[in-house]
Amino acid sequence: MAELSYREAVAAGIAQEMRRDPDVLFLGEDVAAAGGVFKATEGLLDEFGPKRVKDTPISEQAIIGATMGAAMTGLRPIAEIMFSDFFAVCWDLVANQIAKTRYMTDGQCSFPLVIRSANGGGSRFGAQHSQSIENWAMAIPGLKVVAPSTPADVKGLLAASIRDPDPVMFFEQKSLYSVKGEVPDGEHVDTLGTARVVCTGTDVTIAALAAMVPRALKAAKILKSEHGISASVIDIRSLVPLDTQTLLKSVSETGRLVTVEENPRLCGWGAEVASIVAEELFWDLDGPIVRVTTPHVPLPSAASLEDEVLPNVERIVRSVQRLVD
Amino acid sequence: MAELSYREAVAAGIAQEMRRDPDVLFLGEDVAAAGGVFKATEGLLDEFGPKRVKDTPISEQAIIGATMGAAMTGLRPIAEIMFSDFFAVCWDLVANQIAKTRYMTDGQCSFPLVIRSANGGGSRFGAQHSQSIENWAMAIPGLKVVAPSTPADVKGLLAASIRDPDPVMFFEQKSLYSVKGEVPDGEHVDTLGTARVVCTGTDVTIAALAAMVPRALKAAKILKSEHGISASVIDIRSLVPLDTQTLLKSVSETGRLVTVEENPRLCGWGAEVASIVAEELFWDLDGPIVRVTTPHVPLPSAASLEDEVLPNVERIVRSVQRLVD
Amino acid sequence: MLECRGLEKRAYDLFMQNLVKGTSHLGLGQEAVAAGFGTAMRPDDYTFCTYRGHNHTLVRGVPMTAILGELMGRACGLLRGKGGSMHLTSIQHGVMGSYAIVGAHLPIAAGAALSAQYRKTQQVTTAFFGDGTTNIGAFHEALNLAVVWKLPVVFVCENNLYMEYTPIEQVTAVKNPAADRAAAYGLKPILIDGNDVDVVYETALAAYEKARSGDGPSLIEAQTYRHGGHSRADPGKYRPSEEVEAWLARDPITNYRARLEKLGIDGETLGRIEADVQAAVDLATETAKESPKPPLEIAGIDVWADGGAEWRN
Amino acid sequence: MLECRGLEKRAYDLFMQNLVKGTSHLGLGQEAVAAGFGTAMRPDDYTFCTYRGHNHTLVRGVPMTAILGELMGRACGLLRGKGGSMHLTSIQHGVMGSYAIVGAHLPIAAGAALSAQYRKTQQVTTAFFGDGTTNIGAFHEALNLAVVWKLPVVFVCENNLYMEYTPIEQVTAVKNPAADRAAAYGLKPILIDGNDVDVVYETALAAYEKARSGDGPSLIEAQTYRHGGHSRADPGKYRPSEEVEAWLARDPITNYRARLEKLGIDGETLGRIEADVQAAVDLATETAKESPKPPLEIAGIDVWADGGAEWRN
Ligand SMILES: Cc1ncc(C[n+]2csc(CCOP(=O)(O)OP(=O)(O)O)c2C)c(N)n1
Ligand SMILES: Cc1ncc(C[n+]2csc(CCOP(=O)(O)OP(=O)(O)O)c2C)c(N)n1
Ligand SMILES: [Mg+2]
Ligand SMILES: [Mg+2]
Repeated sequence: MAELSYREAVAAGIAQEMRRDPDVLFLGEDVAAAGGVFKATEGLLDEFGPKRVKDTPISEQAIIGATMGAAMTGLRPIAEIMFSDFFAVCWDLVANQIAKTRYMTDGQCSFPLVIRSANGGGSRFGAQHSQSIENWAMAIPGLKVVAPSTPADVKGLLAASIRDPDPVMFFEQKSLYSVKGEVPDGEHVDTLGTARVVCTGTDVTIAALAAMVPRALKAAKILKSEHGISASVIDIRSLVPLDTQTLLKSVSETGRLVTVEENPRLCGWGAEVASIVAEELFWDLDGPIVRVTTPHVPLPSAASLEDEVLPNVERIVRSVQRLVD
Repeated sequence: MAELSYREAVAAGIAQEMRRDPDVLFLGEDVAAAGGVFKATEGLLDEFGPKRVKDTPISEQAIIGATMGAAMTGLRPIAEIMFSDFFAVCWDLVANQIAKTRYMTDGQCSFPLVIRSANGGGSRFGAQHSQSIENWAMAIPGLKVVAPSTPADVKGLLAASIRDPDPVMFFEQKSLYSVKGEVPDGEHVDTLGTARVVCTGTDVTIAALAAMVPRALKAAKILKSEHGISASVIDIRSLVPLDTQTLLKSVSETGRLVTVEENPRLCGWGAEVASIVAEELFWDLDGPIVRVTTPHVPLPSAASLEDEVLPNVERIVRSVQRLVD
Repeated sequence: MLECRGLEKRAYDLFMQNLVKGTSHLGLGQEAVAAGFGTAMRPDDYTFCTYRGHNHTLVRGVPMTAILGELMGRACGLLRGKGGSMHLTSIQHGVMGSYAIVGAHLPIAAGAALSAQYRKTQQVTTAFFGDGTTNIGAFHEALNLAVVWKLPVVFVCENNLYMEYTPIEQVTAVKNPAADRAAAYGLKPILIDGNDVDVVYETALAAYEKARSGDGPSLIEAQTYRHGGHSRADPGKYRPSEEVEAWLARDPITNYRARLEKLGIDGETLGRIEADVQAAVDLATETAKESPKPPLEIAGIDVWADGGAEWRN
Repeated sequence: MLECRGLEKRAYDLFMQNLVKGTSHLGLGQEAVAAGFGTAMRPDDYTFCTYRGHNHTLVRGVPMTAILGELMGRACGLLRGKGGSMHLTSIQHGVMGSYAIVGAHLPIAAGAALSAQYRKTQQVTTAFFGDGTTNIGAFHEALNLAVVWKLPVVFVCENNLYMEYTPIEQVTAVKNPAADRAAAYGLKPILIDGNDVDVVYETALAAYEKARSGDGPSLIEAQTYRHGGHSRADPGKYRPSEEVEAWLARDPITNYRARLEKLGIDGETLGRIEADVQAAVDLATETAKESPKPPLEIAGIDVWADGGAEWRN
């Protein structure tokens, strides 16, 4: 096991797959010569050259369109959208074209492509560079949606995404880029559509994603040590496909569910999960389903204000406590 | 009371407000000389002239950008996006700019504007001209979201939207354009953020939106007459602001909730509503919360296939029956 | 061209008989563009077209029955009814799709060209679109990218003078919406008579030659006219009748027939060809009409490459 | 210009002291563009700028304290910390916002111009943007619309040779990304030395005159260079040192000072001005530093015009 940062795991995952498969290309703004504005793709140009690692103009529609066209003609492209907020300028290509074309053509073509993007808040970048938009993607049939919380998951799930025959939206939480963690040596390929039980408890299930996972875990520790509440924490990892079995199993054991979402409240993945549990496990529940989210506001820029609205450990603890007590 | 079609109510609502307020402009593709591709804006050019009713190029970003710029400098523009699917080509202007700028500027400016669009399926237009995307808008803090089901609501809520000081996304269900209904004579202005109880029952609450409202109502009648089940039907009308009080009151009386959504399953407004009820009315519920939605697939074009996936009366009846029995 | 004309006239009739639902956009009058380019293509070249793409699909060899069947939502349809008139696609014929969002296919076509360039296959990609499409952002981004990467792609603007109902000159900053913008991408302006199939064919050959020899993209503006309205719902009343008549006189098919006669092809031969085409259209119509509706299960599959549509376990 | 320079150098220092978090994009070296246009504007004209907009904001008269305070996330900040460095806005000064999504503000600026045209106020709108921005779709749509409607708007491209780290020539189909595209919108190409504040000022006056007399928009490409990196995280190492040196020699401020001296303004007067500016920057810095953090409640308000953020009853 080597220790890699979340950032390094990105390049490691891409490099692993580019070595293996000459059909894998990578394109985006400032990704090649500069190694990406988050330095997450350093070294790729040197190793694979400018035919496979390409700097593009500031033309997100062209980037995603080119990715789609390449994927439907035999390649396995990876695109970067620098900040996930910028999906708004190319959403048609993602949501109307890539996601729907296989279905519309009665399965005549597939889209083995990955779009990576720096997602989420905590970096004081303000409302247009900090959004958690994984739910935009989740709402569109035809997109797979992945959001890892650890360096090992970055590498393993990115490799799995690149090998997957369907379009995968791969959300990297930008405040995690410098976090380090053990990553298995050698080829590492994980499985899409699998959640991970991070810790097991008996009183409540806390489901979280990406940057909210470490916060949920910390909350679970405090709940245990200070309040005697025993929580399971589940890292969702993949919103589509969604590992409902792992979730339902855990909630059926604990009888309570709290979701922790970084996104603004309305129509987040937690709502979807809550609706599944409220339908399928209703009779097993011992109490209301609670969602901890960013309130339904844009993200402010100043550190003190941003910290005020993003779900934090204290708010998770308080919500769980109120539910269980 | 005059009988108007849903289509005629659009022009009537816009005309009423343009007569009243010279700051109201209207712009979009083929909306002026041609009266709109759905003929919903016929007569406006004749009455108000080309300075106030403007045909644009096929440039959705420019249309919405211009609308925003006009709104922040003293006008009250109305824009048309011909099919709501096309929001994907101008989503940045909607979701990142219009929705966030008031907040980001510490309230320095407001955006009194309306964007109308033909939304939803049932017209055999295929996957790129039939989506129900009201949830895309609901997920973005800073947008109000309205989706009327009757001609009277079209006129009254459109007028209210135009007068509202905030950006309103106004979704017209295109399969309803030819439906007729009574519309109050004279000036008619409704209130945003209010749901309507369409009929009152005791066993279950059915919450529906736009084209799903008449289907829910029909289902309620069948449930009553054929199965002895008494259902309340609530027309949500406005997703943001959401009239949770009307909803919660009804569910607390019936003890059961079924939502009927035209959108594909994941992260629809029904999930949000379910999560609210599962948290706030958990102890009053007599059974699981059930969502009836289009399955999580794009919409097919052929009539037989489209009818297969959109929620229909029979499916609503069956879902309610299974829940209540 | 004749086949295009015959097929689309039939599509119009079927629409009037309410056998085609939803919408459909005919290219009646614009056949020379599709025919000229289609003839100049190699079998493995790629075509990207719009909702007005029946002709462009047919010229690649896609059977009429599959096209009419798709319009009618039948099991024999090219997409078994899942796509409809606006989304005709036949990967095996190089028809990489018909796109219903204005401009979306232009960057996708650039991507197919990138792929051909990377795989060194000598395939050329052609993207067809209308005059109105030149005003949307995706046009600009696709053109710039294609030139920067010298991609083997040919962008063909069919200028039929109107977007839907609005005259293009009313909403465009330049007179020739594509040709007058070529220089903005370092390309030379190419403006041709899109109703003269010989001119179109020669222009296509030159552009394909350029693309195949690694000299990058071309942008071609072909001037043409649609005989009918924008879509089935539109009688096209907003167009001055002198304009319509002038363009009807420039019908690509009538004029080409006259040219062939002048070249000595006798009327009988031409008549035979016309009769054959008509018979083919009739046969396709009957076959498609007899085809059953598609199985309902297909509405719920093929979201994913494994053939399924599951979003959960 | 001096104030811009002083303010942004200070912003840089504060960043290095970790008093400014997040990111910030400086216009060091590009001051002449903001100063030239700002001076030519009338007080009620509209400015739309980018994340690299400190200079364009300052030249409209926005106090330094409010700008530095915003960068530091203080209560005295222009937006009380809700927007940050990338979103400086002061409606009362005609600064209609700084936009952080490349190109987004161009159509919005067209809308402000439409509004001025409709209200017949003679206000002109100026939109500043970079070379890289010319490759995004919104640029194309905004330019076309502005010309079609003859809007009183001036589009100013500050070509500083780079998008973030990538040289603009590597990703652009033409040499001068804005000027070489003017013809695509029926506009005449205007390419100027963006480091010569007098040239900028004269160009601005002419464009404003044109706009105010109803002759529509202009597109101006001002060639310039940023002395530092793209943003705080970037040391700008990808640029050849000869290039950097050549442009440092073209520093708009040094050169303008030399010109003033040649015109007979004595060094003492200039020195006094410089000292005054420095003192103003110092004072603003101290004031901003002393300002408290904003009240936490403001994070949850002002989504709606009623000051609230409620999405339910
Ligand atoms: C992004 C987008 N905006 C608007 C439309 C609606 N629409 C469909 S076809 C069309 C006109 C297109 O005009 P043109 O490009 O000239 O092609 P033509 O139909 O004349 O062949 C419009 C506005 C659309 N499909 N997509
Ligand atoms: C749509 C979009 N794509 C990418 C970015 C990331 N980005 C921010 S600034 C920038 C470079 C812009 O270059 P240019 O227009 O030349 O302006 P400059 O920064 O040089 O002033 C990029 C790519 C963005 N903010 N928005
Ligand atoms: Mg046209
Ligand atoms: Mg630049």
